[in-house]
Amino acid sequence: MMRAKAILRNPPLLTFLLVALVWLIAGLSLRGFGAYGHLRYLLELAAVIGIAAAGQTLVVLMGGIDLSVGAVITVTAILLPLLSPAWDPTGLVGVALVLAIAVGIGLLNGAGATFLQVPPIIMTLAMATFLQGMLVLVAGGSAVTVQNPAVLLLGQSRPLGVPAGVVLWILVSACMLLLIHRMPIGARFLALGANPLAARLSGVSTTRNTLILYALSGFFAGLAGLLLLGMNRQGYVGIGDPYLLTSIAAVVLGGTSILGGRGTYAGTIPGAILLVTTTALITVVNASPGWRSIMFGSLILALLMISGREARR
Amino acid sequence: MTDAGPLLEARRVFKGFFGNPVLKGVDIALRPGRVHALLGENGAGKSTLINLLSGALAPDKGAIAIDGQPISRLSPASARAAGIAVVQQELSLAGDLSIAENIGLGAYPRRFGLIDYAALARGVREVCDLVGLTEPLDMPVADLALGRRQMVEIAKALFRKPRVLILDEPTSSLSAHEAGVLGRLIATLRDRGVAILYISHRLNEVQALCSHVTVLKDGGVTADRSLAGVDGEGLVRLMVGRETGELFPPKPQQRVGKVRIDVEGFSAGLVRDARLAGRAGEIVGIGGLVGQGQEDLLLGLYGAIPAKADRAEIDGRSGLPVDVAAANAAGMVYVPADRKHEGLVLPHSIASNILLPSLGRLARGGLRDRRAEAGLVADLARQLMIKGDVARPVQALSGGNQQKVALAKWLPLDPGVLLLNDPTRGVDIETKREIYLMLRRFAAEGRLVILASSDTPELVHLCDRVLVLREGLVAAELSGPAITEAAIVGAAMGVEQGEGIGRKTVQ
Amino acid sequence: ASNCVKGDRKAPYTIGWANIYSVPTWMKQTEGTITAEVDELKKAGLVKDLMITDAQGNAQTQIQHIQSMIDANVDAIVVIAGSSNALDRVISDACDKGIAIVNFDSLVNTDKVTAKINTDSNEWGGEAAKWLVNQLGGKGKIIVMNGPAGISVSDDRRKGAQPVLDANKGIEIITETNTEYNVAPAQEAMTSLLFANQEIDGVLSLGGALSAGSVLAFDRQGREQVPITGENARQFLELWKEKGLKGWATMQPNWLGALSVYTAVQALEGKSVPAFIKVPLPVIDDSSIDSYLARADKFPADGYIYSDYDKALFDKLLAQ
Amino acid sequence: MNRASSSGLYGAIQRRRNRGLVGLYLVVAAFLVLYAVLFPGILTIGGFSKFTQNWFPLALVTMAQALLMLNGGITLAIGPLVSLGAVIAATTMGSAFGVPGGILAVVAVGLGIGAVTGAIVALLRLPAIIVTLAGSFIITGVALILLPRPGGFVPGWLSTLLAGHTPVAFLLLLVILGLWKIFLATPLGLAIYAAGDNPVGAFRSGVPIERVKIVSFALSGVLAALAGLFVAAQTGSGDPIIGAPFTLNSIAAAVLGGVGFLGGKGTMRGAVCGSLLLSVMINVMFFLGFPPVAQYVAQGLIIVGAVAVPAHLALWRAAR
Ligand SMILES: Nc1ncnc2c1ncn2[C@@H]1O[C@H](COP(=O)(O)OP(=O)(O)OP(=O)(O)O)[C@@H](O)[C@H]1O
Ligand SMILES: Nc1ncnc2c1ncn2[C@@H]1O[C@H](COP(=O)(O)OP(=O)(O)OP(=O)(O)O)[C@@H](O)[C@H]1O
Ligand SMILES: [Mg+2]
Ligand SMILES: [Mg+2]
Repeated sequence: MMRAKAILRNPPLLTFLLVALVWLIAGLSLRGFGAYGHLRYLLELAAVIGIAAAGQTLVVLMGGIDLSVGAVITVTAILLPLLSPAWDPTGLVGVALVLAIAVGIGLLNGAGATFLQVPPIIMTLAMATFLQGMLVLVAGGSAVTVQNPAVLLLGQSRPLGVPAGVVLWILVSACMLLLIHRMPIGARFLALGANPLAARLSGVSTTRNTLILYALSGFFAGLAGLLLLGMNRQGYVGIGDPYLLTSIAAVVLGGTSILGGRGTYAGTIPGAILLVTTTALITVVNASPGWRSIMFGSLILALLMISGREARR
Repeated sequence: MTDAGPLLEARRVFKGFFGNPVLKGVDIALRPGRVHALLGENGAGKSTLINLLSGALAPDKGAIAIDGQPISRLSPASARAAGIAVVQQELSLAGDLSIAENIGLGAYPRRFGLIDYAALARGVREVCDLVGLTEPLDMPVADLALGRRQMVEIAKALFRKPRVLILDEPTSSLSAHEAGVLGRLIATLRDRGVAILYISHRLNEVQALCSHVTVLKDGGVTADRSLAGVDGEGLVRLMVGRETGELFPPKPQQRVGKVRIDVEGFSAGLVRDARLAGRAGEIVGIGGLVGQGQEDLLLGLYGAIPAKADRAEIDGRSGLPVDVAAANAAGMVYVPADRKHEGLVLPHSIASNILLPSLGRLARGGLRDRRAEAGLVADLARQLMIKGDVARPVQALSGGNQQKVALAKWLPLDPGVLLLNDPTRGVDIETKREIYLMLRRFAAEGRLVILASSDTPELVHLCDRVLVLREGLVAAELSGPAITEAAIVGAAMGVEQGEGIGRKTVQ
Repeated sequence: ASNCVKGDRKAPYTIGWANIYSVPTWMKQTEGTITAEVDELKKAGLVKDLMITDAQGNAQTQIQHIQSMIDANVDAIVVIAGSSNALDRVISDACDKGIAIVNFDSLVNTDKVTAKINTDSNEWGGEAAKWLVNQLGGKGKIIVMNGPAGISVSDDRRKGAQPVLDANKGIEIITETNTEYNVAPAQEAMTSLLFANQEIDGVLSLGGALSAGSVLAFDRQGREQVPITGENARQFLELWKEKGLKGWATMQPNWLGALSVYTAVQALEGKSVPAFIKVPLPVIDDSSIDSYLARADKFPADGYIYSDYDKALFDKLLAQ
Repeated sequence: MNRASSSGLYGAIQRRRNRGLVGLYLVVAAFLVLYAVLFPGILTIGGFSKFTQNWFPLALVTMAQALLMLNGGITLAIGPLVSLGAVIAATTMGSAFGVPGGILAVVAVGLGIGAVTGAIVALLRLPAIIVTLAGSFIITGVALILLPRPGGFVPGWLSTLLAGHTPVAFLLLLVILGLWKIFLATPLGLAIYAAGDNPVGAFRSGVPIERVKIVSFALSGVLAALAGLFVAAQTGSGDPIIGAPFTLNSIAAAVLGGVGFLGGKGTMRGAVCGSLLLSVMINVMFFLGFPPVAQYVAQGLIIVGAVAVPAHLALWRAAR
């Protein structure tokens, strides 16, 4: 009884249970859903969302929001082929360059939020617009098929039958959980998210932490972009667009408060899987687009009612 | 004592949070024309009880009765309609709304369904005059200092012309002068037949104002009696349940330590051109009416607001800290008055709050050392007698215990200079004693304590030296036997008195 | 004379190109044909200026842009509509002002335009369906992949396919999807459908990069490729060759943009242009795919390999 | 206190609320002046009418968003609600219901959806952002079912009335702003602020915070649906996805106008100014002849600048 109550009050665990439940029901009732290959595929898709949502989780924990995630994913996917030098057989130089750019974009976001005191939502939205403009310049004129071996390996290989993307996601998850729960900076992010003034007066530097935070968000979005590129073998303008809303949705479905200061990446992980599962379920249903949209919304709402209750006053 | 029946009663009420009982069958009856004191240590359940009385919470068992009639589901709105007004311990104001709009909230005068701003202004002006609020009524509450907000909160309660007025630590951030105004006001209301419930940890106020007392302890009522013939010590005995010693530790013979802080021509926020020096082993008090720059002085020294000084020397290093981190590095720490907004991260656990400033120090190899952290937290919790599970969110703690956490978190840093802004605000008398002892001990260990306080006795009995601020200027600097309540209040009000030295106001 | 044109405007003209969204590669390429054409016309002294706007996918903003073009008194407006009827009123306003309006690709409802230029979306769907039905010998289970819901082009293509499918009772539609005209979402959707359906005989993919996404999904799941229709996306054409697909493709030629500019100038010059210029659908099949792939290098990897065009072709189309 | 000085209270409060907005007012004014210099036609009735018509729906959705943000909420369903409003207008007005019936239907649907969303958020204590995200899919679905592709019908006279060459839209905006001011002068209206800023405090002061939340969602729904109605009139028809871009734009405009996320911070006039800036910016960039790349870049810079510059001016002034 006590144990059951503890679970109900632990959003990440609850969300995990929800995933298990949905998988069980869908696996029993839908042909092909429960196949190992299919579940593995779902995880692979969830990995992209999960990695993109890693940065988003941190930003939301600190009370901000990053609307440039989609644009950063697109930028990395488009730029990687252009920036992978032919002389580098491993492809790691291109990867490093592109990730550096993603981090740079994040740093710019952070700088705007701290030095210019622009609300993060505005800063990152403006950044997304800005990047769109850059893409108009860069895209469409040159080859964007990926030949970079590192990225192809990431997107296509399956060491021990596990997709490399999922392996990467596991690594990212481990780092994220370490960062949030085992490193001082995680506690500082949370404190800044819950009460920036008190945190500042306790010696937590807003400036430094905001910069680090948005840089991390840029980094993870870039990583997601690379994975996505590897999985699709080709980048195109708009490839990152779907990941903006899904990254936010995964965070919130995982029980992290959008107002900051409360939550954990442990919730985002099942949140991402839940979203992918819902999309897959809706895809196989044969209904008109309108009805499918209604079903998707209702499912999200239903899942939210089970998992996302805010603490009572 | 009147014979009239009680206007508002709690009858054998029970209330618990998440299975932890707080009130276990408590009775209280508020009668017209009587000022009723509610005493109890921090976390005894006083605020919880008044939340039940005012409909903000529903009792688990038992009933609230108005005019002798048990009410089944009391809501804040219906309580207000029945003439019950509360001055909350935690302020209930909306920052962006004006003073007038806050005072009227929930009881706006209307014309044709619209708020009648003319009537509102009249009514609000009236209560503001009563409590001595002189700020323009259109000023957003967020622009007010904490003490002034407290006055708005009181005005808000009066605005409803209550039959029952409940005051939960109304003076905790008020200086002696404002507290005096409030005291006279309470007496007037009592004489008009209002039933008043008064909660305070300042026992001298209780003694001066109240005629009846209810004491809460361990979830039950341990005393419910008239205060006639009870003296100060008796009151303390009633509350603590045993004989106690002096509240303030004796002031030691002044030992001269090294200079810890020496600033000249210091300006920050309201404060202009101040001179401040402090040596190791001293407790330096900062007094004055509410909002005369005391907070800015501390924040400026702490690097939290822009400040400049002609000359500054802090622990041998010259120059003011550029930011909070630099101040911490220089061994300076700050405990804010508004613990809810500035001192604590309310939704986070006691442990997280305590650990926040020392996270980096305790980490090993970039990772947090759970064992060391747990040890430290347990240590501090024991030292400061913070009871219960340290994994609880701080917002579930009573006000006084929150204050302890806000103080405790700095101790691991072994600070050389403590900047304290009303550190005993809302703290019960036993804890106060502990805090005073602790501050003395800190001083004896060679630290410098700078203590801004709205509690004048604290300045008088605890501090070795007191600066009195008025309109951002140092109006007087008192030391030794010259520190008296009269001298402090006089200097604060701008009345020539005592041996006030230092700069005088030029206006 | 042509619709809208009053004959009071003299060369060189200012042309407004009111794009709905300039970021997708198809749009980039289309804009490329427009600017190339404008350069030609500038050399001929017929055009002096090209104003380009990008409504960022927002039909409301596009209305605002066209209104601004009217305010700036451009001589011609070339437009891809962000909504099939949202622009009707502002466009007829422009027409009333004597501005030559040429609308291509996504068409508006109103007829108060100088010319509409497009391939036939119904025919697009119909031809694709016919080819697939023939491939399957009139019998089999198929999946239909549509573009986004609520967009008339996507709806028209689907409608065009319906009579053909109705006429062949042996064809069973297992399920349909709607996704953006992009590889990743299409691949994702098709993968889910592959798991849910063990038997699939053909894919009726109605445009954009949907086909490439579908082929990639089959490939990654190790399923045998099935006959598939599609569009001239370079990635699809390359996959077609690489995987030896049974494929068929048509296209929405990017040079519709160039043709529109050309048409607008012709109309302003007093030529009478047809109110509707139907551009025949070029077909890519096994016989012609090599000729397209031979030119692939000149096109972006995520772009579309369009058929050749020249002034003669334009004149022929205008002479309809 | 006499009447004069107390009516001064209301005025004084209003004046004080303008204080933080001076920077924004200046930025917006600068853009308006620049626009008038670039295109003097804006100063004619016709030019002014057209300009304000293009701004009007954004102004409405910004109000709808700001209303919720002031109460400590947010909605991601604004865009879909605009679409649904347009769809309902375009499907009912042509039928037996007629125009009055159509308007009634639009208002009822906006009110109903808003109230239900508000009830879910307030009573079940679910985070508004994700409830409205789910709601956005549901509402889009309904719009797509009612009108699978752009179409429907709005009587021409209504279009001419609302979006002709007269500034009716602007007058309507003034009326709506007036109504908002009146609403804000009611206890319920002011409670939106109080409950947004300090819900616990407001509750203890006797404010029915749940009801306030439901009312604000309902009013927000009505405003969004009315924006949809206007879009339908402006375009003469309905489009099931035309509103999508409004969601982000409404948030951007509100934040630009100084409305905070945590509730209780900001003003409606600021939010409306923010939306005006977003709208006039498009026209100014057009008349400056910016190519699309520059449009994107400049848009990003202007948005950041419009927040950063006033904030730093204020800091700079405070420091002196
Ligand atoms: N207690 C306070 N109350 C109100 N405003 C404050 C307070 N403390 C500081 N400020 C103001 O907040 C602003 C931000 O402070 P600051 O730039 O020092 O940030 P920070 O978090 O200290 O960053 P860093 O430590 O990295 O320099 C300053 O302009 C300061 O005036
Ligand atoms: N919302 C809540 N959730 C959980 N526990 C609570 C809550 N409110 C109060 N408590 C607990 O109830 C007990 C009584 O708290 P209360 O605030 O009534 O004490 P108090 O007598 O007013 O103390 P103080 O003098 O410090 O203000 C405390 O132990 C506190 O931790
Ligand atoms: Mg209390
Ligand atoms: Mg600083």
